[in-house]
Amino acid sequence: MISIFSGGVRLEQKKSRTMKNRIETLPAPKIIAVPLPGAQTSAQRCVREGDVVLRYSQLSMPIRNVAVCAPAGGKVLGIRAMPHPVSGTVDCAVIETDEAVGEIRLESPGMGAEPDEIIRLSAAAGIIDEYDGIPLFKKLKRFRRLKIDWLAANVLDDEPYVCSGLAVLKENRAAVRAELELAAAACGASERKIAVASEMRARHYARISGAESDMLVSGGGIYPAWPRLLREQQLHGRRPGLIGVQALAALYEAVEQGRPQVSTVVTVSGEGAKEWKNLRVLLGTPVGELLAACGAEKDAVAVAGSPITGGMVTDPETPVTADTRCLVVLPADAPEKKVFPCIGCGRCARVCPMRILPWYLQRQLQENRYPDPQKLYRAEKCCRCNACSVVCPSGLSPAEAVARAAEIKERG
Amino acid sequence: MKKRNKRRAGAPAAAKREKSQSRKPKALPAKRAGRKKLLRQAGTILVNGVIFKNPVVIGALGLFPVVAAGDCMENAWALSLLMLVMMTPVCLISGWLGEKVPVWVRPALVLVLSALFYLPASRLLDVVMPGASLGLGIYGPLMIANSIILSRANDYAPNHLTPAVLADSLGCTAGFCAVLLIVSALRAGWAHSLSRMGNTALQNPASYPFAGLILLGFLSALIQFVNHKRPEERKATP
Amino acid sequence: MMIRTKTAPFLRTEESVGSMMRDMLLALAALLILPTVHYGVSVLKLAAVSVAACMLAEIAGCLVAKREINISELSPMVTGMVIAAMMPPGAPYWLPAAAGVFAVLAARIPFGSTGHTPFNPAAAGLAFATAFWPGEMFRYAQQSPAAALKAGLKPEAVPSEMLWGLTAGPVGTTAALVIAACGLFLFVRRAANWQIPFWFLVSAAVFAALFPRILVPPFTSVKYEMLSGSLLFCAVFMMTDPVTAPRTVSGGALYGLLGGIVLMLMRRFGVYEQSASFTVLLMNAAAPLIDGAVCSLQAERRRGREKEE
Amino acid sequence: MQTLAQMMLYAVLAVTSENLIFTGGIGFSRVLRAARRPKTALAYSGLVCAFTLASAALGIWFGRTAPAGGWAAAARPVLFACGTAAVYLAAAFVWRTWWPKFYKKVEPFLSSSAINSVVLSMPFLRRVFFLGPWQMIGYALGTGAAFLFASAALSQAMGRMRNPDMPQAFQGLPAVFLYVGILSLAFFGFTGGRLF
Repeated sequence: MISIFSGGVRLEQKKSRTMKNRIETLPAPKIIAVPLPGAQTSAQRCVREGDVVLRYSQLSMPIRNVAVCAPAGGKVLGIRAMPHPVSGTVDCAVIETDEAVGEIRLESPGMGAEPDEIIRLSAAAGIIDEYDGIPLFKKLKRFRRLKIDWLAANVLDDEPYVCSGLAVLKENRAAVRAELELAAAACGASERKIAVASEMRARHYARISGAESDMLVSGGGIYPAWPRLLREQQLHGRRPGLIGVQALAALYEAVEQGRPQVSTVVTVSGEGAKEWKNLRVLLGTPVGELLAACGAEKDAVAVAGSPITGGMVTDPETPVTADTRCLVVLPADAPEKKVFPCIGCGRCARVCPMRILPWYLQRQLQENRYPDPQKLYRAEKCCRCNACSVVCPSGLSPAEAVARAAEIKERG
Repeated sequence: MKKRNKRRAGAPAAAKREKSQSRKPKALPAKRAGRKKLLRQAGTILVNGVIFKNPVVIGALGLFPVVAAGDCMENAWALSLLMLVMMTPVCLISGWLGEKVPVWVRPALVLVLSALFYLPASRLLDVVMPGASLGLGIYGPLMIANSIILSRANDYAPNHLTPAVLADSLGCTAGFCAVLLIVSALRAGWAHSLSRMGNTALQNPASYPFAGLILLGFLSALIQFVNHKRPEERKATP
Repeated sequence: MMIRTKTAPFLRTEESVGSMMRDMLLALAALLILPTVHYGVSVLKLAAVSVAACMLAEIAGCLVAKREINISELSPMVTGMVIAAMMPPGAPYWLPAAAGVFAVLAARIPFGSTGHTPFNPAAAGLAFATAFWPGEMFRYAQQSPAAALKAGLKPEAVPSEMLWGLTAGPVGTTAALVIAACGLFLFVRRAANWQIPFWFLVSAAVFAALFPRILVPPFTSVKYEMLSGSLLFCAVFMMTDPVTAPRTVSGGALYGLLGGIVLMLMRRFGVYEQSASFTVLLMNAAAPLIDGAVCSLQAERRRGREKEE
Repeated sequence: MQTLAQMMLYAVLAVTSENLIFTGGIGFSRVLRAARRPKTALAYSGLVCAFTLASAALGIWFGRTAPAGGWAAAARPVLFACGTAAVYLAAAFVWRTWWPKFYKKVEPFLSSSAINSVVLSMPFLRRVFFLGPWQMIGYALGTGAAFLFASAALSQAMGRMRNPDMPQAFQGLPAVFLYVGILSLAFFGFTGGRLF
């Protein structure tokens, strides 16, 4: 049964200002802190303090995560734990860049469309899906296991301000299409699409026409777009999967030129920044460099990942990671949160894509110290899209209540 | 003045002891206690019944006479009389008989007792205040099922010593009557001022049950407010 | 709108409780324009007294309860305006004041103010005033259509006159077209939910067509019932109060349907010519029951479906 | 058809326009008790219904056999109460002896539901003594339904009567008093000032 109320919220997009310009490449900064995901022990790292590394040389080689290559040549100053822009901390190789240090010559691996080969390559090239921070090779493996038959490039960018995916699609259309074929071959999907939040928006911003425009699938122009998109496909009896567009573009470079993923596209926008740009930056570039490039004030506060689900970046030294996607700079006069008690408007339930009743869960938690897990209906289905908190007119955070309820339910 | 002093003295010990008294049967420890202590305890129980654990505004028992019938002073006096005559004997007899019958028979026993005592009580009412029972209408016979009498006689009396039962029933009676009289007086005054304004309602609006309930709500809030304040007082005068 | 917080989301929609209340106030103020033209400035004075009484009672209540006094919170003003709109044009000034004070001190503050009131405070205040001073509440220059219908007579006014508020009745509730326009404004601004008034009016109309109170064809009966009394006003401004209405969508529909039936029953069997405030109170009491039933029913159904899968 | 209409009329009479629990304030204290355990409310009101039926039947039988006259009329409520007590004893005895499992379930509210039926039928006593069998069933069902509605409404309200935003003095019972006060005000749209 398809519900009339599909959930989701329509938000003002604020992308056109950023999308007017092409992607700008930021020169390598003096010092970069390259995140080495999954490489906690020195055995998994290939460099030590004081080493001089060439560009594209290996920095880490963990077993369960992607290998990371140096985005720029230079001297390794040390391995330090740095704050991750979205959440937690990450071990980083701090490198003092030096243009004089050369680079490793790259060669195209010259490969066919063998699934295992593609997966191995995406692991070696250090490609990470920018939407969820999961390494591409893991994702492809999982898709193959789940027998995904409908694969789409994730160009949703359904949050306001964020448009790095659209920009990448706009400038690498052929590459994305080609790599979608490869990825589809890797996980055995027969249908290939390009998933966007709204078809009209994608045509307008990314100037899509011709063969690509037939591939577009729209999520209805709402935030969050993916639950509705995937549910529609499931209703048609398909098993859908999404892969980030930047990951696909990186895969293209790896296949064609043998270049590992050393850079990512980040949208810098928000009322606190003077210029709104899409910047291509090396992984590990300090966030402060990006903010300075866009004319943000010195002590400006930025939100990384997504203005709705992301985290606040307070330290300008924080490195850019593959899943940073955006830096939204808060204006200095951004109002504080004004909180009222819940007035029961039911908006949270209307926008919830998973059809949870956040107000109900919140009341259950408020009224009972030990709520009955049986009564916390559907709390475990939460997709953490935060849409309920976005629309709450009382300024509450029902999403937190849902998360707490899910935790209680899990504990039983 | 003397009464107030007594209340002050009883109050601090009250809250603590009251808990153990109303929850657990206190027959054994009380028997060992001296007579003086017993008396003081009885005083405490009495004061609790009147104010701090008032059966009507804190215990939510016996609301209907207050809410529905307590709209003028005459009704209030008549109901108080009925209560006075019925409550104590029913509780005493139930305290004496209750121990001898199984628990499940008690409610029926109490109901029959209260019905039986209603007969002389209503006779007495007719003698003392002729015409009052007419004004009470159905609320007179409803005193048979007054939940103060039934619950105190059923739950409290059989497990406690006779002096405690006596003090409790007297306290409850006094508390009930006090609330009834206060609410009735307020409503009578309200009705009087309304009729001065020129009453256009179908009948005296202050006699509507909702007026009684709302007054009761504010009265109960007042007592709860005092109850919240009490522990602080105790801290001030150790 | 970006906001400054510690945790996500940093972006929120512009709508807030304050903006919803502002829209409500705007719509209520628009209702008073036509009556001011008809009856003069006394209407505005009435509204001012009512709002002032509510605000003063709120401030006094907050002082006694030692709560922070929050003037920016507009809901006591909304209560005052609703009360003012339900007063007859020539009402003595103490009448809205009494209703307002009762609304705030007995139905709002004791339950914990905004977001916790189990009953719509304005409805409680109006019901209080109706119970105590029905003569003053229903004193009009000529017989109102609602009173005529109550007496089993055909109202003198034709329905087209009733659209523009030319008939006797509470000040803010006679101009059906203005109310409809205000309702539309509120629904577009999403300050009020459209489902509840819609189902409310549908069920009231069906009831009016099936059981006309006077001997007229069903459609005429529907027209009279819809336009007389405070039915429309109640549908748009009182039934939609989010705090007291059910929060689920299907619960809201059920609430509206039942409300329409209860209102028509009350018009027929009740004592007063205007019974909207009583209906609202009754439905408010039923709202949490409806919500609870809807929630557990949905959960039951989903569990059943999941088991099937 | 006639009997059905009569039953409906009685049920509606008991639930709405002469809803004792709200407009009369009677039986309210026990509703409060029941409201604290929402799940038992249904069984509770079913028992109220059954007890009302049984004691009404007994009352009618008494009314027919006992001599008519001034004294007997005054003693009618007493007789009715005693009759209910007898019904309660009989029911409790039967269930205790033969269906102990069932008895365990209903035990907490068995006695109070019996007492409740007395409270609820007292105002109608004069009428109860002259009811036909069908009317009696309708009357009992109406009483049960009224009781159920009242306790359901209250059990929902009780949960909301304790929130931190309330003034401390009003938390709990005082707020419930106000709640029921306003609710009984709502019933005035039907009854006006009329009581019984």
